[in-house]
Amino acid sequence: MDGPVKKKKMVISQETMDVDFVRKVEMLSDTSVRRCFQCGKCSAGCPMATFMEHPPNRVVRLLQLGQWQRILAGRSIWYCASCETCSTRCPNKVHLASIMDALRKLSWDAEGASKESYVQLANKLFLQNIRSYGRQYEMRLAAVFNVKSGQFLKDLMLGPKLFAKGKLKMFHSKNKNMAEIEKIFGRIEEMRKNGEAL
Amino acid sequence: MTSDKALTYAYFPGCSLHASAGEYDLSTRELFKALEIGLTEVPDWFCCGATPAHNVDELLSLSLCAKNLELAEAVEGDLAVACASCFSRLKFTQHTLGENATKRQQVEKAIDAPVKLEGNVKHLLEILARDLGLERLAASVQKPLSGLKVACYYGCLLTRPTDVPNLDCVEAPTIMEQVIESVGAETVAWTHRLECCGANFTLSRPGVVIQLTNAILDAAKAAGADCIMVGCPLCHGNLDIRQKEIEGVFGANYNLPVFYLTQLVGLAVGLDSARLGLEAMIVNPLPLLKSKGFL
Amino acid sequence: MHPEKTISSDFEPKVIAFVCTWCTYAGADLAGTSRMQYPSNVRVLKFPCTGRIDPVFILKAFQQGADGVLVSGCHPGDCHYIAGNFHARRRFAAFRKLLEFVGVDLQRLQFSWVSAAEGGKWVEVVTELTEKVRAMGPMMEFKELALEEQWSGAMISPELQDAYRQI
Amino acid sequence: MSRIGVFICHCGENISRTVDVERVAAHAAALPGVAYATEYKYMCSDPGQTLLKKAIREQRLTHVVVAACSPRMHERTFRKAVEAAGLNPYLCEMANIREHCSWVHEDREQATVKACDIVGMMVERTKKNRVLPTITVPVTKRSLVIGGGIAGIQAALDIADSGHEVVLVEREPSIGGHMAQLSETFPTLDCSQCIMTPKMVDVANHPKITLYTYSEIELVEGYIGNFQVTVRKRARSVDERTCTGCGVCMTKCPQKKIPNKFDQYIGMRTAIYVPFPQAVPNTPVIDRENCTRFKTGKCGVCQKVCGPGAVDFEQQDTLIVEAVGAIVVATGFDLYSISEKPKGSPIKGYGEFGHGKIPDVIDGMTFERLASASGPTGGKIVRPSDGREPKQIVFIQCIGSRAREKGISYCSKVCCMYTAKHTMLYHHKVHDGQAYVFFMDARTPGKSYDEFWRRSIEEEEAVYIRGMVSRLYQKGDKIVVMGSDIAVGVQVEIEADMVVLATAVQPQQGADLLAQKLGISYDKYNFYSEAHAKLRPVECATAGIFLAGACQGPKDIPETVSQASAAAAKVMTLFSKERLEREPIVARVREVGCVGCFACKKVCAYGAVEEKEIRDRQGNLLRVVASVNPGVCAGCGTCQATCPSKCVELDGYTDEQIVAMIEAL
Repeated sequence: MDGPVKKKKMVISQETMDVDFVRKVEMLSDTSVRRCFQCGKCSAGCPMATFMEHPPNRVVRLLQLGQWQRILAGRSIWYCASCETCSTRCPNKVHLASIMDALRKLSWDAEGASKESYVQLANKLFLQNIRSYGRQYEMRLAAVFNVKSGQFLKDLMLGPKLFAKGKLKMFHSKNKNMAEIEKIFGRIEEMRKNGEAL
Repeated sequence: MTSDKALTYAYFPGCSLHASAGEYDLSTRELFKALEIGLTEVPDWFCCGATPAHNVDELLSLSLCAKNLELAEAVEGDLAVACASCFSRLKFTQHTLGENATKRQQVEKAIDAPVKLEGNVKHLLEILARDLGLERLAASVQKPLSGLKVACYYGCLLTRPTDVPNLDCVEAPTIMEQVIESVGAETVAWTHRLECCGANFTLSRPGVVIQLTNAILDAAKAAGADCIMVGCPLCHGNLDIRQKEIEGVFGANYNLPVFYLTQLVGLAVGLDSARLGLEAMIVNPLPLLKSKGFL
Repeated sequence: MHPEKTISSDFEPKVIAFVCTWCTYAGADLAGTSRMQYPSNVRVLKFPCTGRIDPVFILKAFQQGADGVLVSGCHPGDCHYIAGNFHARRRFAAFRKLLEFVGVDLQRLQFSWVSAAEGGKWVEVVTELTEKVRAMGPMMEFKELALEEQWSGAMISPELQDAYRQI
Repeated sequence: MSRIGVFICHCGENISRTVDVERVAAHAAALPGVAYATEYKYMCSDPGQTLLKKAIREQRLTHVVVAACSPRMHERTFRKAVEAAGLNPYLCEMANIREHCSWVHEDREQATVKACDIVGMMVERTKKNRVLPTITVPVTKRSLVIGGGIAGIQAALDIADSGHEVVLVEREPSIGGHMAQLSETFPTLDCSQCIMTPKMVDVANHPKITLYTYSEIELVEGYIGNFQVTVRKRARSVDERTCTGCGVCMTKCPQKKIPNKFDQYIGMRTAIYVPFPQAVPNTPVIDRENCTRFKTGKCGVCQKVCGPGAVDFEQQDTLIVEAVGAIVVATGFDLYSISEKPKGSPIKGYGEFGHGKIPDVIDGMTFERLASASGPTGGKIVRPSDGREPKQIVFIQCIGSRAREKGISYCSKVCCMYTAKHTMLYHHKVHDGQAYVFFMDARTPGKSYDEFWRRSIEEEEAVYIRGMVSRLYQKGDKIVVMGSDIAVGVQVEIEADMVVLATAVQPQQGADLLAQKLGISYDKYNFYSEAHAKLRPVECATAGIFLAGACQGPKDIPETVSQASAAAAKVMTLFSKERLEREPIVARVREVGCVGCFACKKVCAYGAVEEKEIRDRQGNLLRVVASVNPGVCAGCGTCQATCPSKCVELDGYTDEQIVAMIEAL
């Protein structure tokens, strides 16, 4: 994927192994990366491994070495389907699915470090929808996504059919709890600003 | 679990059931009415955040779910959840906040209220199989689904990971089979009951989704299934809505109607097909149901 | 801690260490053969096992003028006698209340694990306790209270009996 | 009034450099009860000891304190010297003024003060020392060996060859254990049965060995040198003395389709059976659960055809009490089953591998039976499902082992090697087949082991894939193996005809129950615990009980045999004396004050505290008090500190002695 970073020789020292970043991952995911002994069972069962440049076990390996830049520079974390197969079958109780969540969170914080844009865009729109409407409106989500991603014609054939089947609704009412939702978003932002949460 | 006391639940339909999965919502309400199980929708519930929220912001995901759990306290009864994704997130929230005191404190600050973890969160399958009980379910059958070969599809989120949803065995669950066999249908043994359909990428990477979903449809067909049964609107979206597209891309011919569990059980307990939202299904189920004599 | 007391700068605290023979005694021997240095205030009493150490000995030591007491044995799971240190730990946990009740500042009492291979740790533990107790000043409580009667003879009191029952 | 002698050693300059020994001697001489005090350059030397002995006699000393090095160094030396001078050795104590004083303090004044204190403490303690008799217990020179696998057989033969009687108890109908099930053995590929069966015959023919098969340990009482063991000899339904082993009963038995445990349930046997043709003893057993006679009362063919009339349907279990002086525990291992829920795990078995329901997914031991020339297929490797030869075979390592979510975190040690062996056996028998092995790392420490593993790859063409398998599922008549190769970083899929799982080595079922009967400790997996991981790997902490083989932890055959011989040597050492001598540091109960609460019994890790009935002259029970068996007591003193009424005393560490030391400060 990213030639320069991926192929570059890894120089290992206390300076190049970013322990702080790994600790953040461990704190967010509630799991230890040191427990992994690289058996590869996660990669063996991952439905998305064929789409990733770093298979799941290698993502953990890079974390063990404190080489997070190599992870975030690629798309692997954005191709995780959150299916929990890896966490379920790991012989060492490493919750890899949670580690992936943590990595995506930290990737967002690192602003634009990662390549994969479509998945990130979809996630962003989804969260914006919650903040603005309280609930998810698939029609709106899909339409905005297509506009923003420049794929105006994607799934064009599905639209009218779903509409006819009543699966896409044009109109929606605002949730009565909207004020409360805005407060939750606000409080979380506040906590992060004050360093009370990652 | 089974008692003569009237069963009544707080109901969390989730966003999809108010939109693309309207027939799941409709058939759930109708089925529960027919089975005399009380269902009261949690007022002003909001989105659980589903996969996108925990994908990039776990604290937000936990807070949204904790808020919903708090809202559900206002309604009597355990919380009935139809969508596997909502179910998974609510269960995850209960599990995580029960284990991690730091995260619990952060969430309490975010929602400005103590978190409530005591309430039971139940998927519809649990209510039918355990609370109502398979015997009572079987006793309500008017039209046994004899001769219908069903491939039960669990997907990722109903059972995984270990210790979180605790719905059934993580690797070899049987609850769906138990429910549908108790209303007279046959089930097929097949290989892709728990494989992922890629719902997370429905919007962003449909190319990935159709590959994963194709493998599932292929396995169900190979096992000799007449149809697929699901308990998740996201799985349904991929298996049903995209089926024609997949057939086109891969040159296959599946023609497998994808039912929600409440539609099939509803049919068996004698609900009129109009009240099951069958017309909303993209892969037309009517020829199959007619050929088996259920309509 | 005791502002009313004037602590002379040349106060040399008395520290008594109750140790098991298999781990900590051997660890202290190792500190010797390695010629490590530590304050000379400590006096060592050897027991076969920390399991043998009756909490009454601790009281007795304080009453006898000790300013600090160290109890040290094998690491959990390493007991030469399978589980003696485990029983000791449980027993001491139950006795903490009693010690507080009779006026022992728990700061003066230290429990630790020192294995036969940990000469350095023995030095650390002894030095630390000695300096801590030195800073706290002499242990006056028992001397003032003259508990002579209560803690002599059969060494049985209602509080002690009660504590035994809790174990 | 005591007359204590205090002897202060300079230890060359080791002590005298920092401690003013003359001042210490003067200080000691002034202590009440001290009759004599002196110092000398080397107390431990011959002249030093002579000085000590002379002083004891001339000064009529009653107690001795030697202020010198650590008692761990020279306590024995000085106690022997004291004994030679006619005093009880336990009236001599050492004051440690070297390791605990002169070596660790530089300030001469402080060190001298401390040395005086230490000597003072030991003087006060020694005053309270009592004469302690050396404790001896008689030794019954017979040994019990539990378990008739290779470990038990080796230990039994070694002990018996040294001329001592051995009672060998085996739970199964035949001895031989797992080694008799194996086809070939690594790293030499010699046939397991060829090297095993002669040893089994040796056991049967040995005049010093009493063999009880189909028997279990019911009860163990007593202590080192003096155990009484009750053995339950289960009803065989065939009289061992009259049976000639002709086997006619087995050929005539109508029940022929009972899965045979010895063949991992892939071969069949009759209801009256020997588990395998070379069984020792060669006397059949009736499996009452499956015998038509026992189920319906209808059959009885075996009895009719038995010439000598050995079949006895009425036979009952019998209990036999054996007196032995030592016990060797050699109960071996069992394999973890992927359909079972392991101890301490939330997960039931391996659902991702089909919970044991895919017929052609087998474990390593089943593969051994398939490959064994005397096995149910005559050594042909075929699939249990349809009898076809597998052309693609997949081996997966570390199933259950090294998997903490399954509750087992240890390495099973033998799987890497036996899998390498399996790939070779497979290659020898199925020339056009291919073996694949999914593994993490090959653990092959052992003589010629790594070479053996390399051979399986380089010469026998096994393909090793570094990576684990996520899932197995049946697809048609193939098993789809979803694995990964972490070196390449890609997923690997193999459509296999057969899959062999290297499942974890675990202790035998019920190992914990046997340990409780024996009073020995075991770890969280039920492996038996040795007394010291490095220096006493063969003994249990409980005196007189020794360990051999995989019951202590996963082991291969050479290691097992070594440990068995080591255990036998330990038993012979024990039997080399008429009576056992031991330090008299044991607990005693003052029966008068004992209220019979048995708090002491609860904390005793050795089971040394017994309940003793006190009766009046008419024999009426007055009360029950605690009593310590000096043969079993290890002398930790936990009972004494626990006793709420202060009625237990540990000799050598009495309250009096300790309080005297504290008061001396």
